[in-house]
Amino acid sequence: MSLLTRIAMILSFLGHYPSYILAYIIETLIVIIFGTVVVAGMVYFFRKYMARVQMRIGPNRVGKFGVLQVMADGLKLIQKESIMPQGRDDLPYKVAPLIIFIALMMGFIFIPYGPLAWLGTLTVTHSDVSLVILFALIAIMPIGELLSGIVSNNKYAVLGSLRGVAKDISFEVPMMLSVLAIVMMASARGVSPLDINGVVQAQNIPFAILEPLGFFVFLISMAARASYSPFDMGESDSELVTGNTTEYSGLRFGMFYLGLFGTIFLGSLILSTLYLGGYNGPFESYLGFIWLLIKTLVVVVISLTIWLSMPRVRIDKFVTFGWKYLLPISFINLVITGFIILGGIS
Amino acid sequence: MESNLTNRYIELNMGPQHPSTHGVLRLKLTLDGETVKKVEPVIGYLHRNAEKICELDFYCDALIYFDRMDYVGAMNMELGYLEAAEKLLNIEPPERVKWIRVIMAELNRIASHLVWAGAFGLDLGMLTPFFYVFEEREKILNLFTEITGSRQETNYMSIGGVYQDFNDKIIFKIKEFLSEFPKKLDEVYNLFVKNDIFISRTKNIGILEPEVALSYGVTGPMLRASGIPYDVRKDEPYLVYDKINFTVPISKKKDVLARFIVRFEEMRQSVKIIQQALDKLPDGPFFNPKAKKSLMIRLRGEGDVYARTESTKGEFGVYIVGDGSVKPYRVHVRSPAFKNLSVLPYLSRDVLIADMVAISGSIDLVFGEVDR
Amino acid sequence: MKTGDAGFITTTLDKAMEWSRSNSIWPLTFGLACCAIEMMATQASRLDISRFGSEVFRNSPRQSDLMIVSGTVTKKMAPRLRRLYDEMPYPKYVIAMGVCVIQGGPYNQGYSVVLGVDRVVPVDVYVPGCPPTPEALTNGIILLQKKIRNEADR
Amino acid sequence: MIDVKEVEEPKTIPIIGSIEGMYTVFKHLFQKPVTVQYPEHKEDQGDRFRFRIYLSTDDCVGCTLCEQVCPNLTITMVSLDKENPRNKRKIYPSVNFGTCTVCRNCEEICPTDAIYLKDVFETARTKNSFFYSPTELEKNEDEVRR
Amino acid sequence: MAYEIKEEKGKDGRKVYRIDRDHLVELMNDLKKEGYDHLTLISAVDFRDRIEVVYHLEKSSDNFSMLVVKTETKDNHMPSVASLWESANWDEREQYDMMGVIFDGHPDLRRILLPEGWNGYPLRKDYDMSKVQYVNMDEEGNDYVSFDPGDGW
Repeated sequence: MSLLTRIAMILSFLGHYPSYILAYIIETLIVIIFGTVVVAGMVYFFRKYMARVQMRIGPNRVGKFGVLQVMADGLKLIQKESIMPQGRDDLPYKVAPLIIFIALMMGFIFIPYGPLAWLGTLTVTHSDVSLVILFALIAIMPIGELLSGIVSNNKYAVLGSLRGVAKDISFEVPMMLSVLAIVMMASARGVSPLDINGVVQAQNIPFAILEPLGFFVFLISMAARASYSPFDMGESDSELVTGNTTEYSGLRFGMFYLGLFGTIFLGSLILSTLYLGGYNGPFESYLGFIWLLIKTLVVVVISLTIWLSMPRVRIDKFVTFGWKYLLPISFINLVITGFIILGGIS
Repeated sequence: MESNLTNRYIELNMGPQHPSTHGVLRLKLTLDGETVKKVEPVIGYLHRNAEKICELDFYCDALIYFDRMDYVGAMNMELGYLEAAEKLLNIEPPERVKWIRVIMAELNRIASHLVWAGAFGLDLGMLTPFFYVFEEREKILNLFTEITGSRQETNYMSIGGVYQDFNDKIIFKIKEFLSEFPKKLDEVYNLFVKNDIFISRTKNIGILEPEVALSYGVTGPMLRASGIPYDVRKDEPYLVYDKINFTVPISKKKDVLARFIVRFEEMRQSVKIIQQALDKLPDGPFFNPKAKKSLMIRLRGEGDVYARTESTKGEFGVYIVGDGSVKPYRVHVRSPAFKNLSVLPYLSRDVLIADMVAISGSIDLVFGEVDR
Repeated sequence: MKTGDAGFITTTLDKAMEWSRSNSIWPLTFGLACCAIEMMATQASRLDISRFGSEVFRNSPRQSDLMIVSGTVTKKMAPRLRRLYDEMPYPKYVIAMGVCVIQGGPYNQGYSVVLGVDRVVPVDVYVPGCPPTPEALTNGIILLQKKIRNEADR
Repeated sequence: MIDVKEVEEPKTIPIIGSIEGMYTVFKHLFQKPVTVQYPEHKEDQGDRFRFRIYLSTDDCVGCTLCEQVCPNLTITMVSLDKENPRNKRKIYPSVNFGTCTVCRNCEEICPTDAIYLKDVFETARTKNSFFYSPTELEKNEDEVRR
Repeated sequence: MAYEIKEEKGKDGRKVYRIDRDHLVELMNDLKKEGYDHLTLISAVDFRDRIEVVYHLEKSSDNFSMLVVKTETKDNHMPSVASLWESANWDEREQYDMMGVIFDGHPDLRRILLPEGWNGYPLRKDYDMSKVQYVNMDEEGNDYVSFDPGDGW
């Protein structure tokens, strides 16, 4: 029994439909709160991890071990004066951070979280096309990034945005092709392939083992989507000040800042769902959510290590890399997947 | 910042506050999309009139302004000034002092190159090596605190000697540091050069032909990375460098990566030099009595002297003119970074912004020295 | 509700705001001269300024709270420094690091150095030393935190 | 002939080298942090570490050598009414810490070791007033602040 | 040779050529051909009645051995050698900025360290240090110099 049904049962005095609608709303809220907490935790985790890897301690003055640091940062950003540049395009300027933030939060809704203890499965939606919606949402996020740079009337921001465009088009296609391979694989196993939940259920062997090339392409694509180093060409701080966010201050900047870490976490969630078997694991009906979190954490640590140890890729090299290597690799992956399905290894 | 985006070329103003300019350099860029068409460096944002103030003070006082020229390699600056001033004032430092100065200068060379490596990593977007190299530098600075009493701008050497002597504890500590340092250095080095992205960012970027380099007056690791083995320590040995056995690293590849590797090799050579100097360190006084205590403000010099030393950036020359009074008549500094910077417009024609950042990072700019 | 209670709530809110401001001071990456290297050393592993929440060195003045004026301010640089200060959003703070910034330092007899950055921008905390050791700068930042919380004693 | 060595470009295997670098970074996670928790713990700076000028007015003979040798007008002599048989002119150095570069020339030149430096570095203030009179130079930093 | 060189030995043991201003470029041309391809430094010294300009040259083929060329000017004009060595470009700009030596034939003789419009040449002995000058910045980011502090201060 899922958490949704449980909530609906508690609310059943309202009647069937109202109770379900209310239950959906409540669980969406829970997921959004979960998302916010996780993103804030992600910021804290990143800082601590970065500090320890660099032989430092990291924030430790605010609260025990500095756990309230993110809260202090957030409160401070709220109080900051919000300077808006002259000559901006007002509406897009204000909407851009919201696009990223809302798309990010909606992305969290479509993840199959798996069951946890007596709560049952935590998944919110049971849409048949949740995979499509999820990737549509992911594709929306760069729009916020691009808008923010173009409308803020700053040359650095414009350059950052242009880089962002070049970066995005060079990895979207390989990413989609590698997802296509997953859909093929899932449909060969007789589950509904466009439903992420189905994809998870199809992974008695994690797809990362069956499709290592696809996993590689997807890992790089997700890193590029989250745009951290080595793929932070849009925001490259040593070249373009802070790229597209140069003119943002206060809370709006905070949204970008959270958006970055949120995207890393969301990307890791998706990666572990699609390739590492999601909530599959021993005692999955009881600990599924925990397995998902552990897998995600591993992916997050890998991502952060990549972030901290790599220099920035030059934009033209990345574009070349995308078209010259990532695209062929994802095609090969597609072909191999086809052979695997034909050979009936699954 | 008004922008007119309908033009084909974008005029972009990098700096004076910009993370990649290592201080207060302003670069006027003309961009075609991402490609840099023209660079015009604008300097002088840290022009602190050091040459003028040197004329207002005694010979021994000018040292503090030299400390603050190349503030990352302050010992080499002091050394450069003293080489000139001691020739002008006819004061010969004792033998022990010469060896001590070699040790200090080489330690500071390591520290300076480390700072450069960290900042260069940040330029390219590498966060972590910065912290590793600064930790090593911190160990050197702790040694300096132990020896001289302050961390960075030490004012340690003085005319005719050094202010504080070495003792056994200090020698032991330096040896201890040297025994651990090469391992750490290799770790950082591998972190950089084994990385594919780092190689792709630096290889065949910013190629500086040797003839051009000579014409622009480029010296130091930049010239050596272009294949010309010019090192003042070998070509015109000062102090006791002729009694020390070391090699001059050069590279024929001429690019940014070559400069990186040459600097790291120089650090290894510096370790060798310090080890030899520690072994050969003679006993004796650490001060020439002619320049001690109240005599230090009564030194008079006449004539003109040009002395060159190998600072961390290249040939550091000091030209002093004395008129027979207790104050220098004219002090002029040949700052290597100033000359090395002048080659930037040549190096960054038709490169991407990202490459230009890598190139300007590879020059090793310290603005206290460029602007003086 | 009595007015006293409302006062209590606003004081608590003020306290919370001060607490958050003082514990999350993001400095601007703004190195001028010698002291900038010591500022970097403060950021590095040995002293680790991030313990006080000042980890995030922002490159854009729009996102930073604190300008550490680290190094000599020349007359050519002063208008630029002023513009950077104007670009920072309120509440903003300035630390004058090193004697060059406080009163001209070793260059105070010269012709091209501003004798004290407080002639250009308002300064909150002065950290003397040439250059101040990382400990001294950290001490200055702690003093700034106290000042934000209205506890500064000097 | 100059002893020249041509440096080699390192040979690396693609991707493996990068992963090695990632491992090097990750390895440091298990190292002890080198951070010194500053306000609680202070690093030992060694015996010679000096930061702030002190003055012993009993020893000062008012010779003005420190004023002369100071490179940047940090030290100025002021008159102070104090019984000191060796200081006939009754002038003592006063220090402006707003310009002091801690070059230690004054300590070096002082014939009676009356002026000396100590390792006090917590001198940050919120006001631009760093002028220390001779009597203040004798006191500790905490006493001056009051 | 069409010109006359006075050869001296400097205090630091270096070979010094002293030449009058009119034949400087000729000498420099010959020296460049002789192999002095590294112009290390151009410095100018103000002796109140005259300004002495000193060139330090190095020969890369001969272990960078050094040669000093000294010349002097009374009316602040000097011929430029920027066409021979690229490094002379910035050096001469610096000496123009600091000492007020005008190098005729220089491609781009502007101030380099101080902002354009600065009054006086600071390293001259008769420079008035008591006269305080301020720099301000207009909207485009260009400097202008004034004697009283403007809005930015």
